[in-house]
Amino acid sequence: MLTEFLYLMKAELMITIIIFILLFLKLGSKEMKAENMLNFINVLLVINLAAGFFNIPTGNLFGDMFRTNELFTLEKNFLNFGTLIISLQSYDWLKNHKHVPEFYILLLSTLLGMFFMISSSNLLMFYLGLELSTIPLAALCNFDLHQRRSSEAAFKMIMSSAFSSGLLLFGISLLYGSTGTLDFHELTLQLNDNSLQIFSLILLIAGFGFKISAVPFHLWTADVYEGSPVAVTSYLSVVSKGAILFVIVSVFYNVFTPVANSWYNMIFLISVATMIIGNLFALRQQNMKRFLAFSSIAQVGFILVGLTAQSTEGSSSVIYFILIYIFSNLGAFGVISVVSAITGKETMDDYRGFYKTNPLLTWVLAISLFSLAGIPPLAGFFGKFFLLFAGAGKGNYSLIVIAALNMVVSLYYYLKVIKAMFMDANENPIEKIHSHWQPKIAMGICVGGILITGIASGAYNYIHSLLK
Amino acid sequence: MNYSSYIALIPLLPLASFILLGLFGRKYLKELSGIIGCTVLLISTVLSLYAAYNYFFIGGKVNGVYPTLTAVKYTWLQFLPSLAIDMGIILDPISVMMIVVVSFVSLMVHIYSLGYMKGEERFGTYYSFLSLFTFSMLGLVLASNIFQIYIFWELVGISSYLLIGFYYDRPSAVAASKKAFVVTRFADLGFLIGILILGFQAQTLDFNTLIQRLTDTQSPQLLAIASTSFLGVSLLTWALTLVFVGGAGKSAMFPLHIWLPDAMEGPTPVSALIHAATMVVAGVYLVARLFPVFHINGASLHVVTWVGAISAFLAAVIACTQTDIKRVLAYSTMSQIGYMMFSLGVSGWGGETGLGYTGSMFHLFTHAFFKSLLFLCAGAVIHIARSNEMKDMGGLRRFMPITHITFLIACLAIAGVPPFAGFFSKEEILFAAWQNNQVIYVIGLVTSGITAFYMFRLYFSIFWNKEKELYDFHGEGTFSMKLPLIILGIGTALVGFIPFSNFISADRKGLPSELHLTFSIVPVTFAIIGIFIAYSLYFKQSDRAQKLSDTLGGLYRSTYRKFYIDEIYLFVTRKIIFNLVGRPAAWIDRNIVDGTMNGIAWTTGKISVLIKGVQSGRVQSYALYFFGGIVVLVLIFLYLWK
Amino acid sequence: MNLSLLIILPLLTALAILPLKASKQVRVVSLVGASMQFILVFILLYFYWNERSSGNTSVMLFENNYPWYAPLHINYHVGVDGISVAMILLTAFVVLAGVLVSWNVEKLSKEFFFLLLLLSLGAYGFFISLDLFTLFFFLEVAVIPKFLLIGIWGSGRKEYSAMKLALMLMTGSALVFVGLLGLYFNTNDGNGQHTFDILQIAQMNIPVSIQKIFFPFAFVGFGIFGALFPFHTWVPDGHSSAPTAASMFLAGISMKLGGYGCLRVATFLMPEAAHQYSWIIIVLASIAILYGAFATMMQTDLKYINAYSSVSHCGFVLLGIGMLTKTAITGAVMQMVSHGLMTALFFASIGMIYDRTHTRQVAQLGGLLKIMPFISTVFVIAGLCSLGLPGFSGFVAEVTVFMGSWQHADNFYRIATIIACASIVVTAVYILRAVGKAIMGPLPLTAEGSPPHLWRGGEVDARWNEKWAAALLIVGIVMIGVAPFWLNDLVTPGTETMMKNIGKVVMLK
Amino acid sequence: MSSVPMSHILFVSTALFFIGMYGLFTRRNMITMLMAIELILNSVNINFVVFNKYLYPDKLDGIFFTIFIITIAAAEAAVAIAIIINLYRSHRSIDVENASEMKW
Repeated sequence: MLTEFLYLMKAELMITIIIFILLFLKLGSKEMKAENMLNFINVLLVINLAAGFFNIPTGNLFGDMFRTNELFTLEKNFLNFGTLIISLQSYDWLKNHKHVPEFYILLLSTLLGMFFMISSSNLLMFYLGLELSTIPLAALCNFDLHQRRSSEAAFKMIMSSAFSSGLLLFGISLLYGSTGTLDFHELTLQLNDNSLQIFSLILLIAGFGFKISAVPFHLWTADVYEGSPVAVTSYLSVVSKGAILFVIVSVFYNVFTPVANSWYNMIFLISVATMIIGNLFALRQQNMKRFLAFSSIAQVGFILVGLTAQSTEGSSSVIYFILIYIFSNLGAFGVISVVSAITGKETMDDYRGFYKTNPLLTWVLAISLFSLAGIPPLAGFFGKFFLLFAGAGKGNYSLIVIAALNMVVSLYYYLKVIKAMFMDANENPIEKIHSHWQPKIAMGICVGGILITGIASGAYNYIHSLLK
Repeated sequence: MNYSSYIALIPLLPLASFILLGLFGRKYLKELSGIIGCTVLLISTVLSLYAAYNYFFIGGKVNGVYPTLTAVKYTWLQFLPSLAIDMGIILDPISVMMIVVVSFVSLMVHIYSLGYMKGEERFGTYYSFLSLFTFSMLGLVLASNIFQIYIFWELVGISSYLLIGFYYDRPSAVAASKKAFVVTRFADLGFLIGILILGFQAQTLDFNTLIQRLTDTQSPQLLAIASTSFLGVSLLTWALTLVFVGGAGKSAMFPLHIWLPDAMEGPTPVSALIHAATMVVAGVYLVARLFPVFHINGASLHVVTWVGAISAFLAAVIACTQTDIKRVLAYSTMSQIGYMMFSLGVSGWGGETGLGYTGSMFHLFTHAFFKSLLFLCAGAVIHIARSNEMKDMGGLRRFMPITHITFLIACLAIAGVPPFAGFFSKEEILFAAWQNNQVIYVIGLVTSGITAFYMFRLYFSIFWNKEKELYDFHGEGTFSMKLPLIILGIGTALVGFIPFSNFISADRKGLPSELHLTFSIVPVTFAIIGIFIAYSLYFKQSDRAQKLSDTLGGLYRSTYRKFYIDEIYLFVTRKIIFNLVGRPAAWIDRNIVDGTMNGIAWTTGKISVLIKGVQSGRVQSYALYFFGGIVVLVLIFLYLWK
Repeated sequence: MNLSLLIILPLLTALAILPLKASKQVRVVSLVGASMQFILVFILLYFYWNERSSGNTSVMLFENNYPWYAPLHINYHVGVDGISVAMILLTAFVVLAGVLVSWNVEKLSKEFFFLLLLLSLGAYGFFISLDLFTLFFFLEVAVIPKFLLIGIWGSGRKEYSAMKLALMLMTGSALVFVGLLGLYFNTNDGNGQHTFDILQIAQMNIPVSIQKIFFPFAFVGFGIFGALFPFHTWVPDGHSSAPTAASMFLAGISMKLGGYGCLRVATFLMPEAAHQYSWIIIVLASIAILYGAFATMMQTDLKYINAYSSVSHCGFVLLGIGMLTKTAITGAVMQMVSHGLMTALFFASIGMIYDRTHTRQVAQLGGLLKIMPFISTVFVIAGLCSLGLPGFSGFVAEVTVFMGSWQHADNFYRIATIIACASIVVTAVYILRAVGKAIMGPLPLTAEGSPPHLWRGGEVDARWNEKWAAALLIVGIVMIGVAPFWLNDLVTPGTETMMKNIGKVVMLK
Repeated sequence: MSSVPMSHILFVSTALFFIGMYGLFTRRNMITMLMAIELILNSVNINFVVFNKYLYPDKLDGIFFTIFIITIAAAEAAVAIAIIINLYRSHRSIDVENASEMKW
């Protein structure tokens, strides 16, 4: 029993252990230098990531409340990877910060919550994971303790998330009322598309939609992204969103199958709204973080198109896209985070003439943005192609047309950034940035990932084989 | 007789010269280019003459007719199994006659230019263009395929363009070259469509097959094309008329003639070659080439007749009032080509009725001599007088005797005074008209008189009239300029005695050559009257001419302004095409089509601004929208959907 | 002959210039790379002819087919037929000329050549693709480099134009994308599997109702690339703002991606729908031809003149495709090649003129023949080719389209053909206006009596690189113009394959 | 106790839910908003307990869920109040209207 427990919960235990190590470090009397601390933590995260690729467990625990398999492990690896990259990228920011261990403790707690959420097979377990992944995040948003905007962001985050989890819980309670079970397997058997269940499904979707910032549950996103420290913003937009999308895929595809028709229509509407609204808002943005917030909302719209496919291609395209999204978005956030940490500049106007002073960083940002826009040969192209491809498999081409046209709109604002960096003149450009090797490596990995993941078909084929 | 060994060299040699001079003429072969050009053309001319000798005398008639030989032929571009552009060389009486004319006149002009163009900065380029033109013109007359003729048709057009615009820094030359090309291009549009109709109806583009299929009354192609009609006119008429439009454009027939007078902006030898002797008769040649088909379609032949007659008369009238000597010659060219055209129009098929065809070709042949001679003389005159205007000339006979004599010969020829070349050909034409259509005959007759008048007006104004002194006179010209005048002068005097109708006739059988002396009395009288009037008005300096023009008043003015045809064209192009088509098109494109595209972008941006209030920054309203979203979903899925 | 070399070579060249520092090295390496492409393409042509003359009649030659995304039946499938070879040939010419013309780009030269090479990669890839996914992939590869090329190195309203071009082309590819997906999900290889393989789809009978839905997407999508009226408005702005080489690429190659796509994807794979919609295509193409020509007439900027004339000329491509006869389609392909070469030459000469005079306004120019005879001659030759003078490629292509169009006996088609024919007159007008004002006429003199604008002192006429570039393109133009039969022979087997699909519909009728 | 019908209790819980929501939408004090959210959570708690008790008395899922919700709500409140305190430091106010700097 114990060995099984240790084996199956390997990923979660690794995180827990790191959290504890950090707690002890914090409690230990000797103050470590921030640089050393960061390097140490990063090594731990690398080990954590590497461990995920060996001895992949399959099985379940706690009377089916927790289950794991190759796919879930892969998803957790993605999240581990994203966390590692963010950690590397925020090196410049954190090395001057007083509360490094706390940052990681909170961060890893949320990661732990996500892992549980992914592995959950029960609404209670799911709820616990969800809250564990949300509440520390709100605290993280406030991590620039003396910034007005940071507090405001944190406040908006906690209020909105509390509200949304209230609604989600209300939905779960109704679902419980109508089916009498919290277990996913039994739930599937009990669902029968009656009005109460549809109502609770709507509430559930709203709860999920809040976390992935789908329209109209997205309004917190931009403000929180803008106010939070860049590291947290990128974590929010990539890891946290990715985790919940993983959950959505497994829950919607495996549990809500009896009400597939209903959720298809809902997701359809939400997807259209999300793409359009996300794009329209992104058009006007000046702050890079806020801009990426809206762009990520639009991206979610595209992901939801893939979700509507209700086929193996659909789920694999969503998971595959998240991998690419991690690369692309973190590439972009990497640059923004470095620039913001060193110069404090965050608006698009500051980025004018960026290419003159920082050609390499510009290319990293450009490649990431092109990938987000879905330009070949970058990975984003493949990601988006497969999402819409899967969506088209369902046969509803109106959605595909809307999505394809939205891709054009999204291209406009990505190109606006490109234009600012490459073409516009600026009398007071961002000076030459000398960042540490850690962020550089992180960005290198992202760019490498963007360049390779699409051309080499291995990743997608692997994911597809897992889902079959 | 095997021609293929050398016949292709006739056009290809000038081509080679064009390429050589075009690539290296500007820098490396500057002085040599004239020699190269002349040499090459000399070979071509000799070959042409040899070919003509071979064709008419060695090969001769086969079964009583001159045969149509295809000396060279290879497929250039295959469209459909039955439709292909072939590059070939066709030999029949008219093409053989034409290569002789073209290469001979071209040789003369080449030689003349050695002196005339000496010292030009772009001497090499000039010769390369001349070679290009000669190549194209030879290609045109030898074409065995209707599309091939179109190809060379365009090529002569462009050579003409390049040569008219040779003095490219003169805006007037640039404008004239553009006008020439565009007007003929417009006509070529008709030609092209005509070709499309003919080619597809006959299921071939090859001249031989085409003519055969469209003249054989049993052939299904002819039945189809004659029975199909569009806007009440049979397709055959459409096709032939359109082809004729192409010919009319090149040959400066009314109303497409406006480019020809302006084309005189080019160097004078060029005018002699292109705009008098060779290119402008391409239209006549084209109609003659398709004459068997025209012959069976009376309607289109009527068009040819009337356009020719009107052009002949109109141009002659205008020529009387022009003061620029080259323009006078240009209008006279137009008038003479009008002769050739209506002569074809009134022609029948065989025997006496087919005299029009023979006459037309004969006139083409003689016209080439006397008109190029006139132009070359005019060139010499302009060289001396440094002006194109008659009023700057007078009494030049003392300074340039050779020019004077040759010019006189040419004037007599064009006026139709026996025994010069023009008399014979004109006589045949008028006789044909008399036989076929008396109205045309009268027009021709009057025109002939007017022709004599204005030519002698020109002659007297240049060489007699007032006695001008020339201060910086350096002699009449180089030998290279005089030689062509002499040769052409002799030619003009003698070529009329060639028994032309033996060789060239519509039915290819040949006609006995005979003079209708009694018939000739009337035309010759008209010519002499014309000459006499000119003599009385212009031989001595006087104000009689001025008085006469004052008396005529408005008639004179409108004639002087060429009946305002240029102005009408200008109005149509500038005002209507530019302002009513071009400008609106550009405007629509910028503002409506592009405006729509920009409008979409603008609207998107505007919407984006309009809805920004949703993101109010207040967390409570966020929650409200959140809740609102749920309400909407509930409404849709629990009430509307079910 | 491994076709992938065509992709690998530009890629390697592009990668090779990345570590270089001096712009001179960058140029030399790019030139070497482009020349190698050029040679490679001729080797391809040689092998192609060899195969064909040795009796290999398979539809595509040198096929390579590797699974790429196996679960989705996406393959990396390449192969060429005559049409592709012709387009590849065009690309090689334009790329080499483009590199030569850009010899003096000093600003960010590394990036410039990198993007140029990337563009050529996209074009090659597109033309050899036999899998719709690969095709689409390469189609989009070629979009963003254009944006950057125009936006960074361009002139005038460059950002606006670059953005407009990128967005409109992306809209095009978005529509194409929908069309491709629709096609894919309605294929059936007999085992219930879908496929992106062009050759396989061509063998299937896609239901007509499906074709009718997705043909417009594919055709209009590619049509935007190919300047289909009324989606052509990116052309004038994009071309006129682009730097010389980019204009050459844009008009010479990119617009051909559209035409090729319309042909290879839309028409070939959905023949029934093509027949249904052909009248719309013809109407739009006729409008584009004549209206483009008239709009050109009113332009005053040399680049705008050529850009609008491209709209008009590309109308012939679409007209040929819309006519759906073998000859017309052959003509369309020829027109693509011809227009590619000709317009590249045109832009090259305009670029050279602009380099020296710093103006493209026709009214400010004049008498250039006197001071830069070579460049002026090039300009005139390009112009003459544009107005369809025999001896140059434009004539051959246009005439082939006319012949193919006239094949339809119906009055509707005939009128469309006549409208198209009429454009040759208008073309002559605007070309000769430009030539007459800019090249001929007197040299506009400044108050001091010296020719204005010139900054290069003694060295006014073309330099060696420009001469080579121009000569290269002129050779291409003349090769087609004087001896079109080789191109015809090259293209015809390809069009015959197309006609097998397109023609069968006629038989059903 | 068991004589109270389920619908009555559900009515109470629903009312509580909407009262909470109303409070959240209208109160300007951040702490009050937090309390409103607690109301929502409590309504959910009631739901769970009632469903468990009335419909599925042989299981304990609902009850357990309630316990967890109570615990988490406490944690949430703690974090929220911490954030509000921090916000007060910089804004000198806990009026929600003042925390709307970032918008559009």
